[in-house]
Amino acid sequence: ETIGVSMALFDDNFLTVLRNGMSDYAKTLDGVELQIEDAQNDVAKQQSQVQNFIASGVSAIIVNPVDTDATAALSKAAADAGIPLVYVNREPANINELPEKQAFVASNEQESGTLETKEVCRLLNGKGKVVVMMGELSNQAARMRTQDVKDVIATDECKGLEIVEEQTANWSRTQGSDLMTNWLSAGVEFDAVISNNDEMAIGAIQALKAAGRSMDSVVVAGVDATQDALAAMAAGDLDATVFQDAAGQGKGSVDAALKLAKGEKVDTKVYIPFQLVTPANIADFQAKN
Amino acid sequence: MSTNSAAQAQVAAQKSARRLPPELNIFLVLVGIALVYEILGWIFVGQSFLMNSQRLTIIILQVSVIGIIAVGVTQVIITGGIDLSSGSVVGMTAMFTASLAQASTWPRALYPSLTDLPVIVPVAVGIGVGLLAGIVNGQLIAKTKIPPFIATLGMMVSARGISKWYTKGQPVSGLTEQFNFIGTGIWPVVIFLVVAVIFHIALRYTRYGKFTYAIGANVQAARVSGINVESHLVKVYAIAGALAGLAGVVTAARAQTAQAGMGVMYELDAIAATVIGGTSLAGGVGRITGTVIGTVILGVMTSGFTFLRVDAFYQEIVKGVIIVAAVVVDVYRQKKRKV
Amino acid sequence: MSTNSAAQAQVAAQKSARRLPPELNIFLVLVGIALVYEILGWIFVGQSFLMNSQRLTIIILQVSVIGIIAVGVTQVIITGGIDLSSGSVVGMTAMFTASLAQASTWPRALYPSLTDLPVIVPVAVGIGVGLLAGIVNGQLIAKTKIPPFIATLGMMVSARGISKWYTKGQPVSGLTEQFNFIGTGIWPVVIFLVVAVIFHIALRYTRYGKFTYAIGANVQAARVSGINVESHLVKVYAIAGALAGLAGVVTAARAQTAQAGMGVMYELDAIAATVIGGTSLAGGVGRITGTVIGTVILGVMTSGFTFLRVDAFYQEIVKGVIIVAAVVVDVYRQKKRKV
Amino acid sequence: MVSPTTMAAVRASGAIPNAEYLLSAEGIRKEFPGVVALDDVQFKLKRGTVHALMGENGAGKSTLMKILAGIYTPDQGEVLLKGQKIRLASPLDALENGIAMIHQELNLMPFMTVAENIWIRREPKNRFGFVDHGEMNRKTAALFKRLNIAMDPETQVRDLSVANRQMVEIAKAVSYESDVLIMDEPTSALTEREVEHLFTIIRDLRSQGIGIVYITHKMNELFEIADEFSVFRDGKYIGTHASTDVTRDDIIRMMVGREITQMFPKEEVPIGDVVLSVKNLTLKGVFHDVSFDVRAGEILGLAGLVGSGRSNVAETIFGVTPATSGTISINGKEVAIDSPNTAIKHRMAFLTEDRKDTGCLLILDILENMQIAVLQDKFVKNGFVQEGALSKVCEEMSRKLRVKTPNLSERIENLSGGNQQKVLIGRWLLTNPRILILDEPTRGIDVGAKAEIHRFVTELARDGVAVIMISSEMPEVLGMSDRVMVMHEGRVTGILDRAEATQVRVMELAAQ
Ligand SMILES: Nc1ncnc2c1ncn2[C@@H]1O[C@H](COP(=O)(O)OP(=O)(O)OP(=O)(O)O)[C@@H](O)[C@H]1O
Ligand SMILES: Nc1ncnc2c1ncn2[C@@H]1O[C@H](COP(=O)(O)OP(=O)(O)OP(=O)(O)O)[C@@H](O)[C@H]1O
Ligand SMILES: OC[C@H]1O[C@@H](O)[C@H](O)[C@@H](O)[C@H]1O
Ligand SMILES: [Mg+2]
Ligand SMILES: [Mg+2]
Repeated sequence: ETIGVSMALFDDNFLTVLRNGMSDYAKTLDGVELQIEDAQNDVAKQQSQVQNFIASGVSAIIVNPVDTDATAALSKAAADAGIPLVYVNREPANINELPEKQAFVASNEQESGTLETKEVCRLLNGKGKVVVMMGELSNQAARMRTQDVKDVIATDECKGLEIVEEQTANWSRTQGSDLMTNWLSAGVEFDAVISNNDEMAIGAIQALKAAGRSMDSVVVAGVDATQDALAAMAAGDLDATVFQDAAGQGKGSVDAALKLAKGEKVDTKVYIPFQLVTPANIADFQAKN
Repeated sequence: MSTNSAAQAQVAAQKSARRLPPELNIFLVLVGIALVYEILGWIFVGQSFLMNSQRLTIIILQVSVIGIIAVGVTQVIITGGIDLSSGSVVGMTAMFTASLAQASTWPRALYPSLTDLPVIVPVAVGIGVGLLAGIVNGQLIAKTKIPPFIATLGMMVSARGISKWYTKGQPVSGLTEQFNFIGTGIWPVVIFLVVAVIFHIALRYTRYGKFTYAIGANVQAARVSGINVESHLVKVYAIAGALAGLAGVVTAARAQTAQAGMGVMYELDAIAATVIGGTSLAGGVGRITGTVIGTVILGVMTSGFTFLRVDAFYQEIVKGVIIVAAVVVDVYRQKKRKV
Repeated sequence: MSTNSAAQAQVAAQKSARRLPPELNIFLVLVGIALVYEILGWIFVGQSFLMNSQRLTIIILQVSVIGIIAVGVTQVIITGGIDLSSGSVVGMTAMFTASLAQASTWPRALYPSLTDLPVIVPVAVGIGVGLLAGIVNGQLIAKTKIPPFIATLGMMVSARGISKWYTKGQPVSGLTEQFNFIGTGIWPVVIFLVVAVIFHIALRYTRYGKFTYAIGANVQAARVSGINVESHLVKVYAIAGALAGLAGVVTAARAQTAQAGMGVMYELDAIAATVIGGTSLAGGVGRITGTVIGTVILGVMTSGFTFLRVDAFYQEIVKGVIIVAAVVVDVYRQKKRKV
Repeated sequence: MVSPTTMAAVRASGAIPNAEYLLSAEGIRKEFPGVVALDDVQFKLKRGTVHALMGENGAGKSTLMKILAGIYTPDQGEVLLKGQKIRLASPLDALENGIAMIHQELNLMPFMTVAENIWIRREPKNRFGFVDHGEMNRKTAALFKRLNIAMDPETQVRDLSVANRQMVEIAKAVSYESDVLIMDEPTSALTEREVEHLFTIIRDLRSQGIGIVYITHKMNELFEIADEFSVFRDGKYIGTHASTDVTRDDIIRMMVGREITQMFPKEEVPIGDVVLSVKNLTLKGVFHDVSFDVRAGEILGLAGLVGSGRSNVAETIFGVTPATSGTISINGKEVAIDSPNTAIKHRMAFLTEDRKDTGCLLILDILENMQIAVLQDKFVKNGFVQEGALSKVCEEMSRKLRVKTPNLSERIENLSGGNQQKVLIGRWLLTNPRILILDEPTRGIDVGAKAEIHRFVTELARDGVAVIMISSEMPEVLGMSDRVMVMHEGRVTGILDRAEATQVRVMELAAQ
C-alpha cells in the first residue's frame, strides 16, 4: 500500500524529526510504502501534490498543511476521489467539518506556549521583564504560542511579568542570534527569553554568551525539545523547553491513514500531548526527538 | 541594375533560408521528456504517464499560475528587462483580493462590512493592485534608469512586506463560493490559455508588440525611430504586474484562502519557463507560444516526478539539472542550425 | 596648433574634473542613512545610534556572511554575469562542512568515525564544495554558452536539493569547539575584511583583475585581444563558489549547527549589496570597496530598524525602498556629474 | 518659437512655408563632460541641395546632426525649421517635422525583419487595428523597387551583410518622405558599387527638392555628390563653400589647419623572408582554398567586394574562427592556431574591422584599452601588473600616435572614432608583432589621421613586420600595398604585383 505524504517543508528541524518518525515507522510495517513530497511552504504546490497523489491512485494521503486555512480544498479533492486523508501536526481550519474518512493527528498548541510560559513564570517567581521571539508570523503555531504567552501573563499568578520586546526571528537560529544581539546593543533589559521554538532560543543563548552575559542571570525557554536544545539544557544554558512528540505524531498519522484505508473508523482528532522538559526530567527525553 | 536575375535569385535564396519556428526545438524537448516518463512509467510503475486524462489536466493546472505570470514576464524579458517581483506580487494581491472576497458566514472577516461582495470586486482589486505594483516598477525603471533587476528586487522585498503587514501575518479565509469558483476545475487553465492567446496576438500583430521587440533588440534604434521608450516600458511592466495580480487572484481562489507567504519563488519558475521557451534574456527575442511550452515542461517535470515516485530530495536536484539541460539543448540546436 | 595655451588650460581644467572615486557617492548614502538613524535615535529612543562600539561591530558582524559572498558576486557581475546560486551553496557547504566538524561527544554524529577532526579538514572541505559548485557554474556558462542567470538558477535549485538530501533534512549539530571558534567574536568580520582586501588587490593590480573587467566591458574584444575568455570565466565563477563555500563555513560556525535551509535568499542580499556599491549589472564596472560599503549599508539598515524598534512588517517594506533608493541616488549622482 | 506639433501639422497639411533654408542652426553650443563638442556653430541647408559636412574626427559633425534630429538639445543657440524657430525635444519631433537621419552607427533591430525595421512605429494596420504584415511587405517591396534594391522584405536583419544593413537604413530614412535627410557616413561600410547606387538615390531625392546633409571622410565623394560643404574644426565652424570653388588641398587645409603632403607615403623597403604562409585555408561554407605568402617588410593588400570573405580569412588566420582545413605556417614552421591567444603567442596582431563590437572596451579608459593585449606575456610579474612601466609605455605610444585626449584615464567611448582607432592600433603595436593584420584600418577616419596611420604602417614595414591590410578603399589598397590579393565569394581570384595592380584590374578580379 502506498501512502502519499505532503509535508509543508523539508528544511525545518522539527518537521524533519516528524517526517523521519513517519518513515521509520512505515519501515517496520509490511507492504507499506510512503511517498513523501516537499511542498516548500507553498500552498499551491501542496494542492498539486495532493492532486498528483490522487491521479496516481494512492491508498491514503497524509498532509502537513502549509496553510491551515487552505485545507477545505484539499479535503474536498480527497473526498471526491474517495481517498482517505489525515492531517498531521497543524490543525486544519475545517477540523469540525471534516468529511468521512478524514482525521487529524497532532498536539494542541494551546499547551505548548502555556507550559513554557508557566515554567518561566515559576522560575521568575511571577515577576520580571520578558522578551518574546516569534516564529514565522504566517504560521499558526507561532501565533498560537505567542498568544499562550499573553494568556498566561494575564493570569493572576503571572501578572507581574511584562513583555518588553516582541519580534520575529522566523524560527531560525541565526536570526534569533542577530535579534538578541540587536536587543542587547539597544540596551533592552530583561530577565527571560520566551521563544516560540528551540532554534531561536539557542540563537539567543549564543548571542547572550557572546555579549558576556551570565546564563544564570537569565531564563531562556523554547519549544520542541530537539537534540540541540537538550544539549543546551544539559550545559545549563537553556532552562525550559516543551517536548513535542514528533515520532508519536508521525506514527499516529500513519496508523490513522492505514486504518482509514482499510475502511476502519478512527477518531477525527487524535491529540498527542506536549510535555514540559526541565533539567529535572531531561533524562526521560534524551533519545526521543 | 544589370544583374537583375541574379538579384532575384538572391532574394529567392534568402526566402528559402527563412527560419523554422524556433518553438520547434523546445517542443521536441517537451515531447522527449514526456516520452522518457512514459517509458520509465511502464518499466517502474507499470502505468502509462500520458494516457491518464486526469494527469494531463493536472500537469497544466499546477503550472497555470506560473504560466499566467510567465506571459507577463516574457514581455518584460523581450524588452531586455527582468521582473523579480512577480512572486511577491502574487502574495500581496492574494491578500488584498481575498480580504474583499470573504463570505459573511465567516466569523473572522477582515472587513465585516465588506463581505459577500460581487466577485468582480475582489478580482478587479486584485488585478488593480498588481497593475499598480507593475506601474511602480515601470516608472522606477523608465524614470530613474536603475536596472530592472534592482527596481523589481526592491518591489519583491517591499511587496512581501506589505502582504505580511496587511493582516499582520494572519491568513485570510472564508471566501465566497463564487470567488472560489475561479480556482476550481480547469478554470485556471482556461484563464492561462486565454491570457496567452491575447498576448500572443498583442505581441505579433499590434504596434505594442513591435515596440516591445524593438526596444529589446536595440533601444537606441527604437528611440531614434521615434518610439517613446519610457512610456512603453511602463506599459510592459504594468501588464506584467496586472498578470501577476491575476495570478494572485487565481492562487487565492485555488487555495480558497490567502497567505502572506504565497508565491515565494514563483518569479524564478516563471523566468525559467520563459527562458526554456526560447526567450532570450538579452532581449529582442521570444514568443508566448514558447513560454506556454516552457511552462508545460515545468508541469510535466513535476507531475512526472511524483508519478515515478522519485524521492523529494532527488526531485529538486534533478529539477535544476533539467532547467539547465533544456536551455542547453535549445542553445545547442540554434547554434547548429546557424553554422 | 595656434591655440596652445588655450588647449593647455583646457587640459588642466579636465584634469581637475577627473573623476572622484565612485565609491564616494555611495559612502555619502551610507553616512546619510546612519545620520538619519542617529537623529531618529535621539528623538524616539533617546539614545545614540553610532556612539556604541558594540553596535558598530554588530552591524558588520551580521552582514559579514553576506559580505563574503558579495566579494565573489562582485567579480561575477563585473564580467557581466550573475550568480543566483550563492545562497544555496551556503546551505550545501554548511551541511558538508558541519558533518566533518562534529565532536565525538555528540551522540548522533553523522560519521561517527570522522569526529574531532582538525578544524582545517571541515574548512577545506567546505571551501572545496563551494569551489566545485562554482566550477560547475563556470563550465556550464563557458562551454554551453547558456546565460549565467539560467546556469546559476539551475545550481540554486540543485544545490538546495543536495543540502536537503545530504542528511535527509536532519540538522547537523554538536560541532567542535575549534570549529565553532571561527564564528565567534569578530572572526567573521575579520574573515570578511581579509577576503575583501585580497580581492580588492586582485581586481586592481593583477592581470586576473584586468581580464575580469575587459570581459565585462566587451567579451568579443577581450577574446580578440587574446584573453581565454572561457577559462577566465571558469576562474571567476570558481572563486565566487569558493567564497560562498567559505560563507557556508562561517554560517555553520556562527550558528554552531548546519541546516539545509541555511542561506535562503542570501544571493539576493549579496547582489543588492554589490549593486548598491556601484557595480553595474551590465558588466565592466565595479569595485570591492563599493561592495563593502554596500554590505555595511544593509547591516546599518537592519540594525537601525531593530534599534528604532520598527515593526517587522515595516522593516521589510522599508528595506525594499532603501535598496531602490540607494541605487537611484547613485545613478542620479553619476548622471549629474556627467552632464 | 513654434511647437514641434504645430509645425508638424503645418507640414502634414502640405502648406510648406517658402523659406530660403529648409533647416538652419545658429550659435549652437554643446558641451559634454570635459569636452566642448560644438562652440557657436552655424549651419544652413538649402532646398534641393546636397550639403556635405567635413571635419576631422571629433570635429562635432555628428553632434550637430544629432541636435538637428532631436536627439540632443543644444546648450545654447537655436534651430530654425523653414525659417521658424523650433525646439526639437525628441527624435519623434524631428521625424514628424520631416527630418530623418541615417546614423553613423547602424541602428537596426537584428531579430526583426527588414520590413518591420523600416516601418517601425508606422506599421500599416488593417481595419481591426492589427498590424497588416502583407501590406507592410508590399510597401517595402515597392520602396525597394523604387530604390532598385534587391532584398527580401521578410529576411531578418541579422542575416544581412553589413552593406545590406546599410541599404536598409537608407531605405528606411527615405521611407519617411522627409524634407531633410541627414546621412552620417553612409558609405563607410559600402564598396564602390553600392556607393554608386546610393549616389543615384541621392540625386533622385535632390531633384525632388529634398535637402540632404552628407557627412563623409572620403574626399572624392565630396566632389562627386555635394553641391556645397561646410567645414568644422575642433567644434568650431570654419566656413561654407560651393564644392566647385575649391580644391582637395583647400579643404584639407580648412579641416586640419595644416598641409598634408602625402596620403600614401609608400616607401620601398627591403623585403625579407616569408613570414606567414597560408595554404589551402578553408572555412567550410565561408571561404575555400585560400593560399598566399607574406614576407617581412611587405604589405599585402586584400581587396574585394563587401562580403567577399576577406574579414573571414583574417579572423581564421588569427584563430577567432579556426579553419576547417588547410595550413598556416610561420617562418616556415606549420602552426596550429586555435584561438587569438595562440595567435598572439606567435606574435600576430589583428586590428578588427568593427571598432565598437570587437575592438573597444567602451566603458574602460584608454590605458586599459591599450594594455589589454600586451598583458598576455609582458608587464606582468607573479600575476601583478607592473603599472608604472606599463603606463609609461602607453603614454609614449599615445604620444607617438597623437591620440587626442586630455589624459589616458579618459573613457575610450568619449573619444572620436579616429582617436579610438589610434588607441586600438596602439594596443597591437605594444605587443611588438611580427605579423600585423589590419581590417579596414581607416574606416571612418579623417584625412589627417588616415595619413598618420599610413605613415605608421609604412614604418612598421620598414622595421620588418609583415602586414596584411584589408581595405575597401581602392586608393588606399593601391597606394599602400606591395602586392594586392583579390577575393570574390570566398575564393582568391588573383594576386597582383604593385606594378600590375590598377583600379580596373582589381575591379575585374573582384567582380569576376
Ligand atoms: N555622448 C558623448 N559624451 C561625451 N563626449 C562626446 C559624446 N558624443 C560626442 N562627444 C565628443 O564630442 C566631440 C564631437 O564628437 P562627434 O561625434 O560630433 O564628432 P564627429 O565630427 O562626428 O567625428 P567622427 O568623424 O569621428 O564621427 C568629440 O570630442 C567627442 O569625443
Ligand atoms: N557573424 C556572421 N553571421 C552570418 N554571416 C556572416 C557573419 N560574418 C560574416 N558573414 C557573412 O560572410 C560573408 C563574408 O563576410 P566578410 O566580413 O568576411 O566579408 P568582407 O569581404 O570582409 O566584407 P566586409 O568588407 O563587409 O568586411 C558575408 O556574406 C557576410 O555577410
Ligand atoms: O512549522 C515549523 C514549526 O513547527 C512547529 O511545530 C515547531 O515547533 C517549530 O520549531 C517549527 O518547526
Ligand atoms: Mg561622427
Ligand atoms: Mg570585412
